[in-house]
Amino acid sequence: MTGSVRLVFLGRLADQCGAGELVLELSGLSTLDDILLGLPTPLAEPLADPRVKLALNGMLVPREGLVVDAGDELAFLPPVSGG
Amino acid sequence: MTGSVRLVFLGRLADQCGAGELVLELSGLSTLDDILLGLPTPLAEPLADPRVKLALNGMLVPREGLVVDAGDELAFLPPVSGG
Amino acid sequence: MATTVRLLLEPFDPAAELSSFSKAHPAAGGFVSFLGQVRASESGGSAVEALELTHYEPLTLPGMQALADEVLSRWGLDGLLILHRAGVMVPGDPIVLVAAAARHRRDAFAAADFAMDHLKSQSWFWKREKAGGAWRWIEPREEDHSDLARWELSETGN
Amino acid sequence: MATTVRLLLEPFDPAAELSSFSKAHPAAGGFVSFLGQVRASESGGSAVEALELTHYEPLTLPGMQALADEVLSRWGLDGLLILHRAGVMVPGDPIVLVAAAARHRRDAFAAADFAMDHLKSQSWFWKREKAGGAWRWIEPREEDHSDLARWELSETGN
Repeated sequence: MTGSVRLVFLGRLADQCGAGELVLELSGLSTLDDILLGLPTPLAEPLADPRVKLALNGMLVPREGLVVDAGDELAFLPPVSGG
Repeated sequence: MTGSVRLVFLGRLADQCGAGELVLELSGLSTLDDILLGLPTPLAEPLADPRVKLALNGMLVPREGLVVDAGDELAFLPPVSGG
Repeated sequence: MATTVRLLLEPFDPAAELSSFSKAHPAAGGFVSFLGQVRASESGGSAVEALELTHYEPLTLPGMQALADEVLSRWGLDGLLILHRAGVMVPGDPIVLVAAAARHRRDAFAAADFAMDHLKSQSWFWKREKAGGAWRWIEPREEDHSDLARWELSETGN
Repeated sequence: MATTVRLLLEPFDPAAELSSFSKAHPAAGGFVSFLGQVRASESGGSAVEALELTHYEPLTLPGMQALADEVLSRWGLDGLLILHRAGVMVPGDPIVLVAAAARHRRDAFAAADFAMDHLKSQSWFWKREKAGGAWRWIEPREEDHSDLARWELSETGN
């Protein structure tokens, strides 16, 4: 089963990644590491920061044990800006 | 030296005294007790309550040692209403 | 620092006052306001027909101005607005509006809170309420003293 | 209890919102509001040209609604209003408006204060500021954590 996942970058990550969104082809169920490995290092590095929270299809999810499937939307949420 | 003093009653004192103001004739410099003695008891009684503050010519003054002269305005200020 | 303190004998429009206050302070990021209006019913539940606030001219406004000075001395504000009605009001009428403008949100909250606690319990206003056709004077509440005590504790702590 | 929570992509008029909010709650005696607007200059002093807030659709508004529920569960309110802008704004534009209506003044102050602390530090908004022609992302501040910690202490105390 192949397909694509939509990666969404919020806040400064959108700048660092050069775009607010990116569509990535998957060759099956993928972990976070699989996805980061499929990205250029300068893009993958800020996403690996544990302060960056993840939302899968609009729900916050822990990094550990994350499995992404074709058609999913995975958002990368850096710390919010505060007051 | 004779003359009059204007007594001002605030809040519920205006009701208890039947009027918001009263002009009292003085036969010279008067103390608070002199003034209260010159009033009917049902009127003097609530004014004697130590929680009632006094203002002489618009300035708060202590009850003790108060001397009122002709032309003065003496206001009786019961506790304010609060929130 | 712009301070506005007014004792009003006629109705006022809190929305218009707040709007011009915020426009007057473009450098302030945060505005905290308190609006008190005549409630439609008293604590007991019966309908309120009217509320009357009496004041004593030589003390009331000077007291409000002294309170404003105290607030300014305690918090870093860009602006402070204190408006208070006197006279006869009906349910829905605004009674008091306090607004504080500050760079820091926390200052604006504390300033407005402090101003209200002191306006309510230490300003020279006497209040009576008309319900069921009868006027009733409103007494001081125990809560007012505990509200004030909060600030006395914090004074010791400063 | 009426709650209004809105995420707005266009400018709004805080005065008009507050006016209809207070009219909608005749039983409430007190209204506390916080208005945050785009400042004319940043902390460094240079003129701000624009502010942009981005949000993440699936999380931002649901998060604001969950915050409103939390506020309502903690204080006795007659009404709660939470409005937040997203998009590009210029100095003077309103960013956020929180208003709480209550019978008791203290509840209204605490509710608005709590809502602001949590909106500012826990809501899903990312902010960047344009000054001198360049955009700069705004980072979380230490102060936000201390603001939140106040409420965690009070939770233990409850």
